[in-house]
Amino acid sequence: TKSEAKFEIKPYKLHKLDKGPALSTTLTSEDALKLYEHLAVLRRIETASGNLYKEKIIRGFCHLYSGQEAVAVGMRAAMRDVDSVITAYRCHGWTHLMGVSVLGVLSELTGRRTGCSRGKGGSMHLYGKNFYGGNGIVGAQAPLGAGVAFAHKYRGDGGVTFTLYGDGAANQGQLFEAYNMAKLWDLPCVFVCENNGYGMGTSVDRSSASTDYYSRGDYVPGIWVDGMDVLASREATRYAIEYCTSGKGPLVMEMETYRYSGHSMSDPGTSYRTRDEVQEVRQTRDPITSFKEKIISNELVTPDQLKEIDAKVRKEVDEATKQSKSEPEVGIEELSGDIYYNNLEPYIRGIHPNAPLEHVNVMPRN
Amino acid sequence: TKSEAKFEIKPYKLHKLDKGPALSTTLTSEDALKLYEHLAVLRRIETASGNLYKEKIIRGFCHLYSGQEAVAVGMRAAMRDVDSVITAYRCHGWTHLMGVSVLGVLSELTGRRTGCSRGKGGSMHLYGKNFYGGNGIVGAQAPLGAGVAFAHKYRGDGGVTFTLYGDGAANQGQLFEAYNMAKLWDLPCVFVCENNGYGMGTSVDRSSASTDYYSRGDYVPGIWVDGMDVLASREATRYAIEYCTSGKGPLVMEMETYRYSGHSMSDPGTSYRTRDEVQEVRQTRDPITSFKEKIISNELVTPDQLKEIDAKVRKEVDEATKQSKSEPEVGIEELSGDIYYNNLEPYIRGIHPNAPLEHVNVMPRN
Amino acid sequence: KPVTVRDALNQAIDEEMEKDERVFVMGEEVAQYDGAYKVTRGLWKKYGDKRVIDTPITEAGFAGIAVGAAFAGLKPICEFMTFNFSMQAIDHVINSAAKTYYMSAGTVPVPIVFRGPNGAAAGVAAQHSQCFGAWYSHCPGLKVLMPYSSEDAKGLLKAAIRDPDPVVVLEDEILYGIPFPMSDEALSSDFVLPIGKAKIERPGQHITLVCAGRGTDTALQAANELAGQGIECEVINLRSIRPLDFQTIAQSIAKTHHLVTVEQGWPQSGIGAEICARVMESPSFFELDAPAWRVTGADVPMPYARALEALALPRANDVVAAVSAVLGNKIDAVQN
Amino acid sequence: KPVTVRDALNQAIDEEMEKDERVFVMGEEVAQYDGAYKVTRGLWKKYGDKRVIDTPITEAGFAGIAVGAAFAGLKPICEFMTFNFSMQAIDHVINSAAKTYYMSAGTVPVPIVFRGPNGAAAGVAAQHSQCFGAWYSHCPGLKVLMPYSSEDAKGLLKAAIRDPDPVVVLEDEILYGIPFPMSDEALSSDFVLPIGKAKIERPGQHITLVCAGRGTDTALQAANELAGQGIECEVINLRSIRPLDFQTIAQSIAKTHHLVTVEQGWPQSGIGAEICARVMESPSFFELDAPAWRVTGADVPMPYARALEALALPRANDVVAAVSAVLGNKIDAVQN
Ligand SMILES: Cc1ncc(C[n+]2csc(CCOP(=O)(O)OP(=O)(O)O)c2C)c(N)n1
Ligand SMILES: Cc1ncc(C[n+]2csc(CCOP(=O)(O)OP(=O)(O)O)c2C)c(N)n1
Ligand SMILES: [Mg+2]
Ligand SMILES: [Mg+2]
Repeated sequence: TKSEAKFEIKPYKLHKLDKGPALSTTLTSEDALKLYEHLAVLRRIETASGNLYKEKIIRGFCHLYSGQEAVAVGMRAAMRDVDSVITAYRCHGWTHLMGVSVLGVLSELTGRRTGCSRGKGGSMHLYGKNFYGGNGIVGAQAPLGAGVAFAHKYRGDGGVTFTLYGDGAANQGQLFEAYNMAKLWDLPCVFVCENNGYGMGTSVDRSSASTDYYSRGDYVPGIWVDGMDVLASREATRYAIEYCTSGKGPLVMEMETYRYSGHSMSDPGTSYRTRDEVQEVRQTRDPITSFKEKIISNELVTPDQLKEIDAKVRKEVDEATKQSKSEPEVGIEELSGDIYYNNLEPYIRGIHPNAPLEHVNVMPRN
Repeated sequence: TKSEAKFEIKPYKLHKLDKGPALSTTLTSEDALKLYEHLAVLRRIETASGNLYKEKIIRGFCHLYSGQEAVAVGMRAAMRDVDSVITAYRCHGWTHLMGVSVLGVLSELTGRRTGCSRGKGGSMHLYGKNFYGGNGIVGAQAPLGAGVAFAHKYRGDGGVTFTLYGDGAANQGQLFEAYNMAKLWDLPCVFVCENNGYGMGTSVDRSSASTDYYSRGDYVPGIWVDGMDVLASREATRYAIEYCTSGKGPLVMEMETYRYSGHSMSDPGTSYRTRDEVQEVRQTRDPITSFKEKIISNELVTPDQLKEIDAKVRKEVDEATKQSKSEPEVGIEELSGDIYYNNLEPYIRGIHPNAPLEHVNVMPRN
Repeated sequence: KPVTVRDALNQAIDEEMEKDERVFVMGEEVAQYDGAYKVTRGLWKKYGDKRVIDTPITEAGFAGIAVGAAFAGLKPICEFMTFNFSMQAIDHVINSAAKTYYMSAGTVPVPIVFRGPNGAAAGVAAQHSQCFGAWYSHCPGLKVLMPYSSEDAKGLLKAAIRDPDPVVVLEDEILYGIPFPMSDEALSSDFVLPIGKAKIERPGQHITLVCAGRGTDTALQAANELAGQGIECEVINLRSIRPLDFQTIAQSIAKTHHLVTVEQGWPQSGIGAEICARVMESPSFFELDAPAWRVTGADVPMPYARALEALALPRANDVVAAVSAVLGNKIDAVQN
Repeated sequence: KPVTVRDALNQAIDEEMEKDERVFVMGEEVAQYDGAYKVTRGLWKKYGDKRVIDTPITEAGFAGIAVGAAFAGLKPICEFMTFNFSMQAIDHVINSAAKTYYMSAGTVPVPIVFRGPNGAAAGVAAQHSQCFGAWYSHCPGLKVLMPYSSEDAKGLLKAAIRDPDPVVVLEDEILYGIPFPMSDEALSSDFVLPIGKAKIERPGQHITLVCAGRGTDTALQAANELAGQGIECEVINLRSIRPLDFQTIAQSIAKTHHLVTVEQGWPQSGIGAEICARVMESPSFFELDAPAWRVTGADVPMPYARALEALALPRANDVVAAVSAVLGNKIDAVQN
């Protein structure tokens, strides 16, 4: 195999920018393997999640990221340790990419003590280092992310925040409020719109008077990126980091992508779009298959190497899945655990006056 | 005097529109007198309000419209009976233009029974036929106005709604949410941004990453209008009505204007702008003086005619002012009056258990 | 004939839309998707784009639009996919809808219904499990309903739609799928329930349980259990939180001399707190043979994990425990 | 030395900004305009654009930004020009600030202060007069303070800024201009008050008045008046609504055997309701010689007209009337 190869990227569309990200990128075989592994593990986590949901071990909501992996994996590959991320409820993949083990993710979904939120948050409320969720309220993460970017600037640590939101969320007023302040104050914030074509059962053209999400920041410059191409995502993110760290303020990045599953597990995802549409994307634009083909045909990797990764990933996720089912939940004393960092309530009121709960500090305080 | 004359209008700026409003307009002497009278009465109402506030007869907030009269008067002149209006707290002038007597306005400000809200609403909460307030919450009127427009469309009555908001309000997220739905559903709604340069003590460039308010609807076409010229305002409004009634959906109209007084009576209005700036506008762009000069020099009216109007307006407002001070407040039983159209509470709870209030229906029910 | 709460709500909307051209439904996924929880199933097909309207995910915006339409004389039914999301629009519910009739001295009525599932569902964690009963009923100008059964659901929602004032209807996702028997009368399109009247779900002489919505289910289960021990509970389903039918509560207390309230929401300044305070302030106080107790949700954000979640919400045995404590807590016993 | 509440708040912010580089102030008109109500006067001049930040009029946005900054370890003081406008941002106060520490099992602390004037000012009508004490204190995860005097204001705000959890500080515009004596200790930059502890403003043996914020003023006036009639009220200024210092209330009831609560907000599920319910549920119930009463704002949106407005809020004579009624309402008297 070759040690590196050069790839063309589908042209970006630019809004209020003279120059966009590079139109080609060099990929080393090492990075190719890494990217492939990340893509594969994210997909596999979602397959496992879907199964756990069907087994009724995951409860409530469960929003799968399958089809959108190239967005997160490409972005993460360009990010530095100092950068931070916030996204919505479709957050399993990001949580893992930001450093939480597969078990940490899956056990949270199953509500067990090894979950990254000790089972208290569930599938929408995962957190990690420099990763601020996981948010169940559509649009809320937009100003929150701008606030994390504010903190980067305040501290002068050079970090950039990536704030991800969907095409449905893209109409939320608070996003426009965040754009405005981010621009006024030159916050190092990249607003990343993951346009997967639908917000629940509503297609973009029914929710959005303009579906050019990359231009909806108006005075905030924007780029449209092929979000099914992990290299495009990586390259655009490199550009965005460069842009934001040079003090130019925020940027909007629209990532065109697709979700294979229904909105959440209760949605078959077939009433508002055809099976053919989903099939067509799977066959022609799947972020994993297309990347695989690319790196094999360019001789960066061998099929065997990828098979090895597939096997490794399967094993890792299968084991984590198993463990996520057998782990116990946290003790019932944690019902009233970590409500406050510094609890001052004499006791936490329970269901009736005779059932007071004691506040317990589980997470170590500094 | 002549029976009519033609006037040039300062060029509009257009956003996503091929053709704007007419660049000249014909004014009859009759209309000139009418417009002048409206301008004069609005100015006089505010002078009276300012004095009543200084006499401590008006309480709480009191936001004067002086300097901005051409916006409302010009718009009203183009509006039809079927059209409707909603604005923010700077609403005294609009209320009068929509049919409430000067006494109805001033007595509301003094909190007396002849007030159009019987003294219960106060200066920010005036209403009239097809006039939905008066709103104390910055930005709230934007979707409310879109909702009134929705009702016009739903009923198919051909009406258009004008939703006015300030440059400060122009950043409110709910405005962008309203833009989006108005455009998606082609609502006959004109979003009118009265850009008077400041939101309280914050100048437009400190509050708004783009101060081109006429273009901030993105996919909603927009026009910039000289809001100090009552004829520009009238002409642009004619155009807007034509645009909206032809089913093209919403429009944004930025009216550049100026407020002479402080934000409200407690703000001297001098810390964030210079006295010179205010003087300069008064001398060069005052909507009344400039219109007066125009119509006199074009021989549409005589100075004597205007003096007559001035005298009449003064008398009307002075008398209303006097009466607004001598009228009583409504009876104390109205504390619990008209909370509900159809009250079902057995009694309205008062300050303590022994002081129940009876709900009274004051406004006739149909 | 058993009808689910979901179908009862659907009927209510359908019948009122049929009856009054001004009624329309607006919200996320209410039309083509048939409603996130299928309450509006079939209505878009029947009434079309004009009267069943899918909105973008912009609660402040569409709630404001709905209120504006009500200002102008229409009768919107504004669905929040869940009431948790009504927080993004709460300024319009309170400042635009609840207060305008009063501020305008009765010149601008606001005949709007805000409805959707409220409180905890299963496994949806802290941001999706809040009960808004106490918040909304705190505010004059609103009427606040909380149906339990299918009859409640249909009769109260129809009353809400016909009502000329802003009404908040707090439904429950878990109840949507539960079938309840419905009388022929209730199935008719003339059926409405009066707003502000509670229903005695079960008569009893030993203790009064006051509840609403899903709390009614818990209370009834507990009453069943207690009946086995010879304790007969009078279960009062409030139906309406504002106005609150205190008269029915007082009459019951006059009979049972004991009171426990049951609700799913948080305790502090909750619905039960109001009832306790009204008892204090009324002759009912002197009817009590023991102090009243509240059974509420635990004072914690809702956890996701199954076992913790179960402990965060009142169950029948919690009510049984509270009833036993209250009945054993006689005033005389302690005072002597 | 008399210091106004406004200056005390200003001192609190100034001292904490001096002490901790992570503390900053964000809100509308807080910087160049010196604050709409001048609470932040001089701070922009002293600390500059980086730490005293004027925002656009976009509450959802800037409150969200402030919470995000707190997620990332800064200590924002987020000013709402009045708490009425916090409704536009309430989803961030509740869903983003109050619940995140719990949802994240303690991995994401949210050390933020939301502050500003709350409740009724003078002549500002229905949309600008709401009290949010009951709403915010309903929610676990928040701490909710309501200062009365200048010492309260300084000590509580400083405690709030230092606190690692989200704290809502409900101030009062009418009190801003009132001077209160401040001890030397309170003037020092080390002065903080404990969160969750009430203060006995005036000891007395005949009846307990529980109040907070401006309600304290009303209660103290009433106590003065009643003292002339030989009735000594114990006035308890709660200072903190969540946690609520019920112990201090209980001790007082054990002494006075009578209770009246005083608040400015609406009655239904208000702060007084919670206190009544806790009394019911605790041994304090058996200490009462008469049922407790609530003195509250009237159950109406706030009217503008002067005379109506005056009747919508509790005054000293309302408290006097309630106290007289409660004292005349002996349990024995009625029971016999
Ligand atoms: C404020 C709010 N409104 C509604 C919802 C319910 N909801 C959850 S996800 C969703 C669709 C969001 O679509 P999009 O932003 O495109 O993200 P995607 O699911 O496609 O990733 C809706 C309506 C919510 N969680 N929060
Ligand atoms: C949601 C909300 N936030 C803050 C305020 C306080 N406030 C009232 S008017 C105003 C300034 C508005 O400026 P602009 O929109 O330019 O209107 P103008 O006063 O210039 O007419 C502010 C901050 C409010 N009333 N509502
Ligand atoms: Mg989407
Ligand atoms: Mg302005």
